[in-house]
Amino acid sequence: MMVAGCDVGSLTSKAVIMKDGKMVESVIIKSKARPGDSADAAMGQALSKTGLSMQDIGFCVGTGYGRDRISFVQEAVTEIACHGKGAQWLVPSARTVIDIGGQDCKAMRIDEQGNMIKFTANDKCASGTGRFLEVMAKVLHVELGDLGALSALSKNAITLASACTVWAQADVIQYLNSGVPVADIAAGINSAMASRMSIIVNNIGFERDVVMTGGVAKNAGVVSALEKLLGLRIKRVTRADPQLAGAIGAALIAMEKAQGGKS
Amino acid sequence: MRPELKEYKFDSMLWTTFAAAAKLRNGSEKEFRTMLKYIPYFNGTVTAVLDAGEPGQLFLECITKYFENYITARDRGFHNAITTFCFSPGILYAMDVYPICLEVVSVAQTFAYKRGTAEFLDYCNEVGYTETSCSSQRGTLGAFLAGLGAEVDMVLTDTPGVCDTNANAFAFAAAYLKKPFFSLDMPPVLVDPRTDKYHNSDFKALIAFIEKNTGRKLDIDKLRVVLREIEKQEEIVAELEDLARIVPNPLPVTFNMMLYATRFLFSGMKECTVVLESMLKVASDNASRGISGLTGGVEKMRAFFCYIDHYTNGLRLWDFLDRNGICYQGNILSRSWAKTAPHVKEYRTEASAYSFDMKDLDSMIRTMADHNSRMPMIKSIRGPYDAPDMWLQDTLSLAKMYSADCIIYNGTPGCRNTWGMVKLLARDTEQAGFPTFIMYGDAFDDRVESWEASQDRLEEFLRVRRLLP
Amino acid sequence: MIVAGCDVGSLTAKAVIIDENGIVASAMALAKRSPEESARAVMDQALNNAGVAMTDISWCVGTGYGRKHISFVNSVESEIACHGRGAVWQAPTARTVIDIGGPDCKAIKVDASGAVARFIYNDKCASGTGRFLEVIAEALEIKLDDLGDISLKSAKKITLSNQCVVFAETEIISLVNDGAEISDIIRALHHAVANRAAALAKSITIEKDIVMTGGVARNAGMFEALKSALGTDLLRVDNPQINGAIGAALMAMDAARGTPATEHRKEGALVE
Amino acid sequence: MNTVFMEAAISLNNDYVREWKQAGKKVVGYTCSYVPDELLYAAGILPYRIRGFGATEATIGDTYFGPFICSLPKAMLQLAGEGKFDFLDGAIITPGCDSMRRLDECWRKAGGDITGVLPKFFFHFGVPHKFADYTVKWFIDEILRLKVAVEGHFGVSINEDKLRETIQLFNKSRDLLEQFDRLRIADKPAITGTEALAVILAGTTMPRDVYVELLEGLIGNMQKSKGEMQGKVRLMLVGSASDDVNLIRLIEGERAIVVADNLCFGSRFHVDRVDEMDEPIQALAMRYLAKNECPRMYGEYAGRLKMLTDKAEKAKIDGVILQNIRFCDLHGSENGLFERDLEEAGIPCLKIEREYGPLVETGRLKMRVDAFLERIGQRRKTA
Ligand SMILES: Nc1ncnc2c1ncn2[C@@H]1O[C@H](COP(=O)(O)OP(=O)(O)O)[C@@H](O)[C@H]1O
Ligand SMILES: Nc1ncnc2c1ncn2[C@@H]1O[C@H](COP(=O)(O)OP(=O)(O)O)[C@@H](O)[C@H]1O
Ligand code: SF4
Ligand code: SF4
Ligand code: SF4
Repeated sequence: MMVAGCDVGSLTSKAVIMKDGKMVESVIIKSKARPGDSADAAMGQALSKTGLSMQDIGFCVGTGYGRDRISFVQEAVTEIACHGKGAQWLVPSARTVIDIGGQDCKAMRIDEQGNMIKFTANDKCASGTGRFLEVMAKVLHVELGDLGALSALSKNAITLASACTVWAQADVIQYLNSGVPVADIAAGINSAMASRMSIIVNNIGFERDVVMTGGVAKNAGVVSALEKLLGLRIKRVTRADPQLAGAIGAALIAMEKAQGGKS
Repeated sequence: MRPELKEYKFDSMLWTTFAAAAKLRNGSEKEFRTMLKYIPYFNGTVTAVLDAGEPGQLFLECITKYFENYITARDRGFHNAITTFCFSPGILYAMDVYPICLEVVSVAQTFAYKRGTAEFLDYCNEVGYTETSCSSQRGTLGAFLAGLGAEVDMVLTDTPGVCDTNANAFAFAAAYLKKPFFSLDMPPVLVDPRTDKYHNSDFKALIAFIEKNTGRKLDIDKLRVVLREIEKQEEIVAELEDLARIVPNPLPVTFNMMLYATRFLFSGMKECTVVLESMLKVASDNASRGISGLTGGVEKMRAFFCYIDHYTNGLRLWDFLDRNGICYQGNILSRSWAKTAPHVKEYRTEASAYSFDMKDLDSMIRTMADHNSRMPMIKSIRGPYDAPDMWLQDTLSLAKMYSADCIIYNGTPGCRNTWGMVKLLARDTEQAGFPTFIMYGDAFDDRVESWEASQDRLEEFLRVRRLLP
Repeated sequence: MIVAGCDVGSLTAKAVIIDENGIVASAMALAKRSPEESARAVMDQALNNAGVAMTDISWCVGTGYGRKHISFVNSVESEIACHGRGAVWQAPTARTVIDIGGPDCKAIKVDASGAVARFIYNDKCASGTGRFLEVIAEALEIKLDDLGDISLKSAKKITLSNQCVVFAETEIISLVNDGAEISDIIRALHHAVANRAAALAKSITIEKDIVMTGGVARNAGMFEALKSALGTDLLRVDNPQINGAIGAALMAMDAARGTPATEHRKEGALVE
Repeated sequence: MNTVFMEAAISLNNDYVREWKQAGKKVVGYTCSYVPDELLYAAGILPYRIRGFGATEATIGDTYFGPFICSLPKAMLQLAGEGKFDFLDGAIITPGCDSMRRLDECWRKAGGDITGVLPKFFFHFGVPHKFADYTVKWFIDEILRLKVAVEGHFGVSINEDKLRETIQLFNKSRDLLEQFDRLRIADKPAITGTEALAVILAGTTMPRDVYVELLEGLIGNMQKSKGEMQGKVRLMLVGSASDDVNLIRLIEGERAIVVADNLCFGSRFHVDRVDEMDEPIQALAMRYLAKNECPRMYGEYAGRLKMLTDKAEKAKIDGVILQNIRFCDLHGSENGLFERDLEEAGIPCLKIEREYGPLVETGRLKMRVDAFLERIGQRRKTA
């Protein structure tokens, strides 16, 4: 049977269609002002790509920031639970999951079924969120996707001296003005990000294997900086785009629900 | 925290670092300059301190001794205690308990290492201690929570009633490390017989606590010796403070830090008296020859810091002041409230000061209780800032007495206390005619505001308020 | 004699050319990648508008974020000094200047000559700055120029709980979803920023008259919001956003004339 | 539930306060649960626990307080500055916590700038941070200092009999609230945590004898009702001061119920009776200083942990929510210790840091709570 998961994030919205535990189709779009619209758009695209219609979907679970505003889902689950499930599907050996989305940064421990055992989330201030990286990328006039690769070229990373996204932006501008190589700034940004994350990861006391999901997982700079801080290797996600983890998890939960595993 | 950091005891490391630094001057100038190349980060501080001449050298030796003392205390059958900077260590030295002063060790770290205390600060948060707490304790606390410091016997503080986040750091440490905890509590009004009684009984309880946890009785003669030493030291401090009033101020900028570090860490130690004597020698010599302590030799203006310094990035603040001919007239920490202190005499505030009476045990306990309750911060921020003998009065009288041209606040965002009232203080000091500047940086954590940013703002203030020259 | 002031901010760069009789020409452009670029571009525009060449400018003062990186200026001054000076020139009765720019917000007390008596910056949090408005405008896909007019249409009072720029964005989006009126939201946004600015100004005890400068002053909604937050009257100036550049130009005039103010500045120059 | 409680809980100047004032009687506010309010009541003055509820802006708060300060006292100052506390004839500030104690200076300065917002009677009441014979002695003197000040300013006399009477009355309310707590933790509670907080909150601002009557009524009804709420996740709320019922409403949602708390606006309001045999002032000093429920009493963590674990067991708690207002380091850090030790004892914990103020944007908070409930759901399934 076909099931679907729809993850409406603050920045991006994702839809995933699965069949017998395999991914049939997936879509990532930029979130629109209204979560409802984002969800419709993402799911609509996924369906049209597969030439299916909503009727073909046996069960659909919504998650993410806008989970309560999706018209077509049967049930809404938090992104924390979904990322756990998703991560476990992406990397079966995963026991600790770090998900950095646009608006916050979460770390959770999961069991072998991907059930969340313990989690912690940080959102005191927007530093240490994916949003932070977007703002910085814009200031540096580089593609978000290049931030990671760029920082690999750094010889002498700067230390970013401001917790605040907006102020850090000012710092970065100053560095640019005084001719500091962009790579060094990028590296500084990524490690600032990583150090904020390492706090919450250590806070829940991680178990191996550790995986990263969410869009920021695509930023190799952050990942390697975090590896240094944690002193371990973070399992790379290859089975699918880590940004989809939430949606995948939602779809997997949809599957459980559909098979009557009511809980 | 990076795993590498977990591989060594951070304080033994500091000990060796300072031990080496203290020896730097033993060789020839050439050797010295070459050695500096090998400590690319620390060298700024080292030269700054050693350029103060003999006092600097002795100071470094004293710090080295200090680390040795508490790190080796247990092997020598003695004890140690985590404690705070405004806790006068006399009683501890008298009872062979060696103080581990979190804040000052944090400063030592920011001096010695490029990373400063950053990862220890963060480690505290990893184990659940709030990241909004004062960074002065966190920077070293983290290392002890992580088990990277010497084994600790007990935890002592005297900040309840003065500063929550400070007292809380020690309460947290005790609960986390499961160590015996004792705190001296400070009632809100300073000059009041009720308060005196309270301090007295509190101090007796402290002694009982130490006796219980060390299994040693307080040795009265030994105590007397230590207090005599402290009395002598306070007299020298008073003379130095008096000299600082002369225009131009004959004290080199680093003396300020050495002044309070000695009082916070070594007060009562013989070595400390030697440092102070040598400082006095240099200062009076400069004074007699009318020389300014500034490297430039020209005193353009005087700044009084109404709270604490900015320690990160190897003395950059002091270097900045020095380079611009700004004489650093000290801060609330570097002032002593002994009856002999010049400002106490000047303003006849003996009631809020302390004196030494070594007649018998009771008088000695009274002496210590007074002394402790009149340590910097403990004295001036326990009550409302505008109450008698509190922050505003102290700031204004000191700024006036040292004819400061402006007042500068620097603290840490963790400081609930001063941030709760600094805007009001600034309002009043401005009204009293002192241009007042509030820095947003963190004295112990340059990730809050880079020194460059702080400097830009400070520069702007001095320029726009037409303070230079 | 003609002189110039060039204010390179984080969002915009402005240039003003004046002579003894006042403003000859001015220009404004979005900041480019480097302050030097921004400065040159905007300066060339201004020169163009004035129909003069750089060689005709007898003195040029640079100010703003990028001031230390402009090659063609003869001297630099801090934004604070320039905004104070400019404000008093534009509104002679002004004694308190509230300047809300891109990354920061300042309250400045000035004397009749435009010299700064006291000032304060916003603290280490970007709430209460122009950037706040930019971020939200972007999120709502509204042009900065339109914010003001939209908010003035608001009929219902709502308040924002988040001080954080970035989270306020989320909060606002959720408000949109709950069907709140855009105009009401933007008004709430303006009040959030204005309240921070007002609190900042009040903490140094404001004196009348109060004038609002900086790009944010172009936003009529913000102007009203700040007025109500201060609970007093607020002066308007014709050119709030180029106010800093005007001040810089006035100082350039002093410099060119060699009047004391600049003498002082030379001595006071700090070791960089 | 009788709606008067909720009305009192969500309004500053509630009907009872207004009636009291109309009768020409005085009202004195205090900021911390360490103030022996019996003293005021015995003087015929209504003790009023000052709150920050309903502040929507911080213009005044931010003018005087610095940026890195707990938003609760800021909210209190805001309300005071807006004249919302104009019914107060006096205010007592304690060094409860640093942010709170700076309300002293900030309120006085605001009073200088905005006419009529500073109560005529303004008193800084010291409270030791530890419990020992000499601290109790000092505290007794402090209470006497307050007594003299109140008598002097309001021209009243607080005699021993009146004090004993008041103590008995207040103890009565404590007993009733204890009884109320026991009903609260029933397997099928009759009321939600939101209502429960409202009931207790009401007591912090109401004339006590009226309150006692209302309580008796309420408890009677609760005993009759069999209680319909079951199958909900049972939570305990711990941490920073919270006088906002909406926070609990948000936490409870559809699936959870807060059956216990350790808040100073909550059940800490009524723990421990005052010894009626003892000399009244002495007895008050003992009751208020001996209670170590607040982290402001340093070095008493072990005791507080024990109290929480006991409560958790009695109330059959599924999970504990440890919350602190940003910059409240006392509760914030202790929550860190609680999390470590409670999780070890097998009690799931959710640690959240929040701003005090109107709960407008709640998405992120809600997400955490929901995830926490899912986590607890998981445990139940697997168990
Ligand atoms: N190609 C990419 N490379 C690096 N980082 C990316 C990339 N795409 C997105 N990101 C990061 O991921 C974040 C969004 O992650 P996401 O999980 O979609 O957030 P949300 O689920 O809250 O919308 C962005 O803020 C950005 O920092
Ligand atoms: N056309 C406009 N209408 C309304 N507000 C504007 C407009 N242009 C800029 N702003 C506001 O002014 C701010 C920039 O002001 P400005 O003084 O130019 O800052 P800076 O000097 O730092 O570049 C922007 O953040 C925006 O909020
Ligand atoms: S700086 Fe402030 S917070 Fe830190 S110890 Fe001193 S008073 Fe406490
Ligand atoms: S400091 Fe910056 S990121 Fe943090 S809350 Fe303030 S605006 Fe947001
Ligand atoms: S939390 Fe503690 S200190 Fe703060 S108000 Fe409540 S009881 Fe007082």
